[in-house]
Amino acid sequence: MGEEVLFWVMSPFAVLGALGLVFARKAVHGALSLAVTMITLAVFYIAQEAPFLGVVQVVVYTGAIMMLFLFVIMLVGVESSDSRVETIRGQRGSAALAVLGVVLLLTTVTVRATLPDEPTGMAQATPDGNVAGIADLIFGTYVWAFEVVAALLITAAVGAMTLTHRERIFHRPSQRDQAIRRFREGRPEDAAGLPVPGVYARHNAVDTPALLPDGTPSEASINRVLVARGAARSSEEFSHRPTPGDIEAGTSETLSSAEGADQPEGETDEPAAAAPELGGDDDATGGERA
Amino acid sequence: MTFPWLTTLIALPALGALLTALVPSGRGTLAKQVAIGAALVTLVVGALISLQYLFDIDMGVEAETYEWIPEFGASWALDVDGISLALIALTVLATPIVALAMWREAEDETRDPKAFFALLLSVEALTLTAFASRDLLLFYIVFEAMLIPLYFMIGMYGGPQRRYAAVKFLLYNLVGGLLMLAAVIGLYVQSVDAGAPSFFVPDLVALDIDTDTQRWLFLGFMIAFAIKAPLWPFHTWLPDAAAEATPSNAAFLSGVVDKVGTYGMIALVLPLFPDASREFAPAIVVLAVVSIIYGALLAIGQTDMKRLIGYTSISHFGFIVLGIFALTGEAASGATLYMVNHGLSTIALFVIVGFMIARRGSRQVGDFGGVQKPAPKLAGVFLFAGLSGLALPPLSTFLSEFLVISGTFLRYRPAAIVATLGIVLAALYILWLYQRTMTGPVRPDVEGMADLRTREAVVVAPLFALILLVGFFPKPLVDVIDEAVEPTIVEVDVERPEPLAPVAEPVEEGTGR
Amino acid sequence: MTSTFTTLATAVAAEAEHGGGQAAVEATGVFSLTWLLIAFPLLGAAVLLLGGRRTDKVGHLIGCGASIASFVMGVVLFAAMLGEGATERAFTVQLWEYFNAGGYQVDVSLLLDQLSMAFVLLITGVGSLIHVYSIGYMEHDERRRRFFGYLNLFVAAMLLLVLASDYLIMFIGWEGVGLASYLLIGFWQHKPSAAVAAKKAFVVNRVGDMGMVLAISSMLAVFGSSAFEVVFASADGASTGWVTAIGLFLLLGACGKSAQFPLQSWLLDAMEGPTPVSALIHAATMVTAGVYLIVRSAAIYDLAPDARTAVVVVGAITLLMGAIIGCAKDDIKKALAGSTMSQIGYMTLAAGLGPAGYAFAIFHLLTHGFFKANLFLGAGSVMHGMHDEVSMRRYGGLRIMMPVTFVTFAMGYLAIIGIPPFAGYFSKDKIIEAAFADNWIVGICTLLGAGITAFYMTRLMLMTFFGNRRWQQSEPPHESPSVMTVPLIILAVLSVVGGFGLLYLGADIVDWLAPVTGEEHHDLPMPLALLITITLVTVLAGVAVAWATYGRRTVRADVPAGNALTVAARNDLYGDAFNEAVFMRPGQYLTRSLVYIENRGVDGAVVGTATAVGGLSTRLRRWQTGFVRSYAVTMLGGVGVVVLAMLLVRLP
Amino acid sequence: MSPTPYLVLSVILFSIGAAGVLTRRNALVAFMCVELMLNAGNLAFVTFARMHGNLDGQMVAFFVMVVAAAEVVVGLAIIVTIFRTRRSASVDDASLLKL
Repeated sequence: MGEEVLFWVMSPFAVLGALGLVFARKAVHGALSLAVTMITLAVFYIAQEAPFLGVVQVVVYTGAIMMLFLFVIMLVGVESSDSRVETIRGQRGSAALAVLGVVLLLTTVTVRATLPDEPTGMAQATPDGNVAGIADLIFGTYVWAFEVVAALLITAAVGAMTLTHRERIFHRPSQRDQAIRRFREGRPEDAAGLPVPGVYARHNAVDTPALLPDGTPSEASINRVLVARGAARSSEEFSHRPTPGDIEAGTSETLSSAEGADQPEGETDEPAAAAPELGGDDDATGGERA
Repeated sequence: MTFPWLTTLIALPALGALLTALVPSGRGTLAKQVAIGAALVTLVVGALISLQYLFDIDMGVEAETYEWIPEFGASWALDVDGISLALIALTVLATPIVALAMWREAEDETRDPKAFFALLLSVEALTLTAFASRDLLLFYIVFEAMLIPLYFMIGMYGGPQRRYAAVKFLLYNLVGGLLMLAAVIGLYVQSVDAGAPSFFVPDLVALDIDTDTQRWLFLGFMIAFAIKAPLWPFHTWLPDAAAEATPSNAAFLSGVVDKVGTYGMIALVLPLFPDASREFAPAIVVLAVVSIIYGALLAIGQTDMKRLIGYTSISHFGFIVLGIFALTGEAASGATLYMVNHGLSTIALFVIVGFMIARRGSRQVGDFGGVQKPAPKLAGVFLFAGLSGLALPPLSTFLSEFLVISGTFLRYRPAAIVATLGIVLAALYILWLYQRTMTGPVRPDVEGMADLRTREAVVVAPLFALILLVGFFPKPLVDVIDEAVEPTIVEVDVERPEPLAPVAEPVEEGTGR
Repeated sequence: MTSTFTTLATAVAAEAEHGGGQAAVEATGVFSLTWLLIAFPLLGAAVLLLGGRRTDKVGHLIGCGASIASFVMGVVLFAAMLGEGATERAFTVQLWEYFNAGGYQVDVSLLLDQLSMAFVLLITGVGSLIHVYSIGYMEHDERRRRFFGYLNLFVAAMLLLVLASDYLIMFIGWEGVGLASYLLIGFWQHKPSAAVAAKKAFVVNRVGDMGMVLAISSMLAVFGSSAFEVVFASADGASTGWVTAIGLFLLLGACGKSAQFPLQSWLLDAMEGPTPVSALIHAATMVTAGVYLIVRSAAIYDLAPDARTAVVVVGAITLLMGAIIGCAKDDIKKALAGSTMSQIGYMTLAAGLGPAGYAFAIFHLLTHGFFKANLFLGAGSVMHGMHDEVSMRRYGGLRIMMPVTFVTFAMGYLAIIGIPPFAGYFSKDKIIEAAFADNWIVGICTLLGAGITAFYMTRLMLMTFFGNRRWQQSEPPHESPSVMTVPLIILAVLSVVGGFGLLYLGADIVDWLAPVTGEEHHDLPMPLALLITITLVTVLAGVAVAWATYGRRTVRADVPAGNALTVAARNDLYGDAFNEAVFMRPGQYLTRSLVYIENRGVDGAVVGTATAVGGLSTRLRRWQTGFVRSYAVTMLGGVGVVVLAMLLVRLP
Repeated sequence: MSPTPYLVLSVILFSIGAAGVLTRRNALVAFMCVELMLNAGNLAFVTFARMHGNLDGQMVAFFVMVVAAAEVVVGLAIIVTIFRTRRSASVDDASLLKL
């Protein structure tokens, strides 16, 4: 009796998790909702007398594979949010058709199939426990499959390695080379190297932009992932605000050169307004494309 | 173990092809000499073999069967009877002649001529195997393998549209080949059902297959052979191939290689499927007559010389098929003799036209005119070849054409009457061609045309000698053919229509039937 | 006086003896050398044609030598044959077995009997004379050696034709003669008109040969063999339908070769060839092959009455057509060709009359051979004198310039129109008699023909040798050299003596041929003397009319516009136009449309399927978008279909 | 309890996964939907294992998980390489593999 209750309680979570995966705008939210579904499934495994699988589901599947997913999402597609607009003509229609067809088909099959009300249960099949039973099978009848799968995993690992390994086909510029290049080719103003995040006077946090000699915050000093994620602190609060002393000095200056005054003034305000809006610049992944 | 005559006959050209291919690419003339040497040696062996059959001198030539694929019952079975001997003799003779005629042609090609000669010898080896093979699987394999070297010969050397012609030739014949493959397998299945699975033709002939499967197998074989020996609806590849290939290649193609199709009809289709052949005979006779008239009429309408001769061979093949499916003794032996004669006269015609084209540089009939003045010997030779083409009596082609018509007359009278129209059309297209190119006022650009060179005379002389010889003394050849054709016709057990008038006893009526 | 002769002939006639009665016996002694007759000219031809430049100088002598040798051999055989009994003069010479295919066996063997002996003498005799003549005629032609080669080839083929003892071997000679006539008509190949005429002659002959091939095939179907003795022996066994069919096929062959009614268009164009050719081939020998064929197949025609009537009808029509055309032609050779056509019409008509007419047909054939060759050679020497001027409108008054030619020509002229002492009278008169004996209408036709012949021959004589001189070229015409006039004289003598010589002196032609062709006499509807006078009156009337129109009035140099009949006659009674309209144009149209159908239809179908497959594949290609997700949809659809299929199979 | 609800749930999850693969353009999301479909499959296997009282169902589920792991490893490696070369992980960008 408890099992039905458990099922009817947990199954909505699974379905919602699945829907969340499909309809989440950002990949990270999708991944998390998938994790929810997987955990509910783990619970169902355990409810269905497959405790070993439930644990493996949680440990291996959700724990390892989903985390790998999250890792790659972080690495690659954190800011790629899909737009709702469908680019391939007739894709949505045919997709709906196909999915509906399959769903109807499978549900009619399962509904019409005459299944026993009470499952025979695993007691008889696993005299000395689920894990021992599975171990007998794996290392008994299915040992050959087990070996092959082992080989498969190894090849997969080696495969992933070779795929992502990038052969340095060009000489990796050492720091000395970069310095030389910066002076020879780079702009004079950043010849001294890019500013490091943080304003030492008061902040050395990684999400605070460094100030250039002329007081403007430097974009290049913040990790673009933080910018993408919107965690970077806006820069105007650090831009050089005229202290009272400056104001007097400033006003005395304005008296002397009317037009010159607003120049520095404008200059200090203007960068603040131009602080980079959130959203990718050169590395926007998956920005919506018309 | 007596000397394996037939296998050596086949091995020689194959070896020749290999040797020619191995000659270092710079040495064109050496390659040609090796090729022609190999062809001549094959000719000698072929002549020795035919001695045994034509003049009954025992050279120890007999059937050879070696195990090949025991599970299938397929064996390397070679044997020679009247029909295949005639065609082997034709092939063995034609190759050196064509090779010699090709001497000049391969010259002006940018490519190395040795490939062309090697391919020619390989085609000869395959054709000889086809004619001598007594095993259906071997026949089929060789039947298909022949297409590849021919495809390259047409595709690599020849006129501007040679690739189109080569592809068309290949596809056409491959389709036929596949149908035939189905039929070969069907036949094999029949032999498996009957207990002893085998591809040996005599065993397959012994099977009695019920009529409607016979019908399907007959169709499978017949369509493939109808494409190979161009019969009316399946003929469109020949004019293109003949027009685009180099003249000697076209000569070899239509003179010798296409005979495998008609050989297949008479040596395989008739004995293997007697009932179906009897049933389909009227339909095929109609097709044959159509292709006689159709080929002749189109030949009259052509402006390109080689294409014209291509159509004439379609008309001649129509006669051959008519002879085979008239199912009478005279017609069948006439058809077989026709294969040999047509081979000789078409090769002569193509080769001579090749000389003319080489001299003038154009294939159009309009570009010639009055060649008779600057090159009288060339005109005389062209006239002789043309006359053998239109089957003038003292020449050999007449006898075979007459036998076909009189044999067909015994059974299908209207078909024979319409076929006789063919001899008038033949006169038209040959003489009109002769008149437009040779007679009349000499065109300025034909003025300096060189007369027949000695090499060219050497190429043409044996052909003419044979045409005259078979024309005047056909007896040995006809006896050999007749003796081989009789059992096939009896096999189809169609009784020969008796003469309608009781013959008065003064002359005992020929060999009793 | 003449009537007594004819009555004597009829009296001695045996009762209607069936033709072919005499059995051919294996040749022994000199007869076994009959094949030499053919061998000499064949060898001559081979030497001349293959000889090349070296034999140029002596070419014509070899040619004449071969022909004369063959003639001498013929005379020797003739003398030997005279020695034999009247009914044992048929000898067969077995050379070699040609072939034996499926029960149809043919031997290359020769049959020498009275009929073929007559022909051999005619061919070799007249042939040799023409060879000698053409030495002079072709003197300035640089391809003379080749000309003599072709002439020898012709004589060899013609001899094979008349000596063969099997229809198939005869057919070989038949086509050989066709080839020789093609080569000789088109001898001056640089003239396009000669080449066209040669091709036309060969093709029309080929149409006739179609008839021959079908005839031999039906003999094979009916008798199982095409040898003379088998066919003649078992002829009465076959159904009349078959025998008539064979007769008609043979008639078609004869018409092709002898330029009879349906296939006569080529003879007038054949005049393009050199004159000796016209004389030998298109007057004396080849064109008579058709008559020989009908006479030789007497056994068949005797059993096929309606085939015989067809022969008579064809003969009559050609007779009249030839005569009418002869009247309107201004070209001397074409006029003579028209007369040849009509004379052969006479012979065919006679042959069609059955046993009664066979002998007279051959008799007329022989005499015609003499005087027509004489006329043609005469015309040749006139043209030679007039520097190859052909139209009679340019002649006139040549009798003074060319006396010998004039005299010999006059002999031929008198012979052809049938003036009593000359050859033509006896042979043509006998045919008119036989015709009247057969039925009225045919008689009238022959009579009319004789009249018209007299008219056009007189017209020809007057325009050429008498009347005002209409020469155009500068120096006056000169008499031909002796090498040309000597044969003329011999032929003139023959055309004078030939008539009564063959009929009465020595071996009477009718008795000579009786064992081969049999003999039959019907009674004449009117007394013989009356008939002879009527014919003479019509002939003289014809001469008078011609004299009135051409003798008295001066002949105009330009071509006068004639009435409808003359215009029709000028273009051969629209024979050519008919062939053009019925065969040539539709033929060309059919060929062009077939070429179109071939390129579009049959070829189109094949290439069409190829392009169709190409089109299909481009459409399919668009279906492959490259997007992973559209492939995913297809996969899911596929899964659905597979599950559905498994369900349908499994669902109870 | 009767296995039907479990199977229906498995079908629903499978179809949602399929819908996700077909509609979402982001390679990673599509990939995760595939994982979802695999899990739906596993659920069905486990349900049937229990219904038949035989461990083989679970064995298959187990092997599915292992293979899924291998597949994820290679899949993600591919996505990373594509991203590195093309700077975009959208599935529709890599559409050159067509005739």
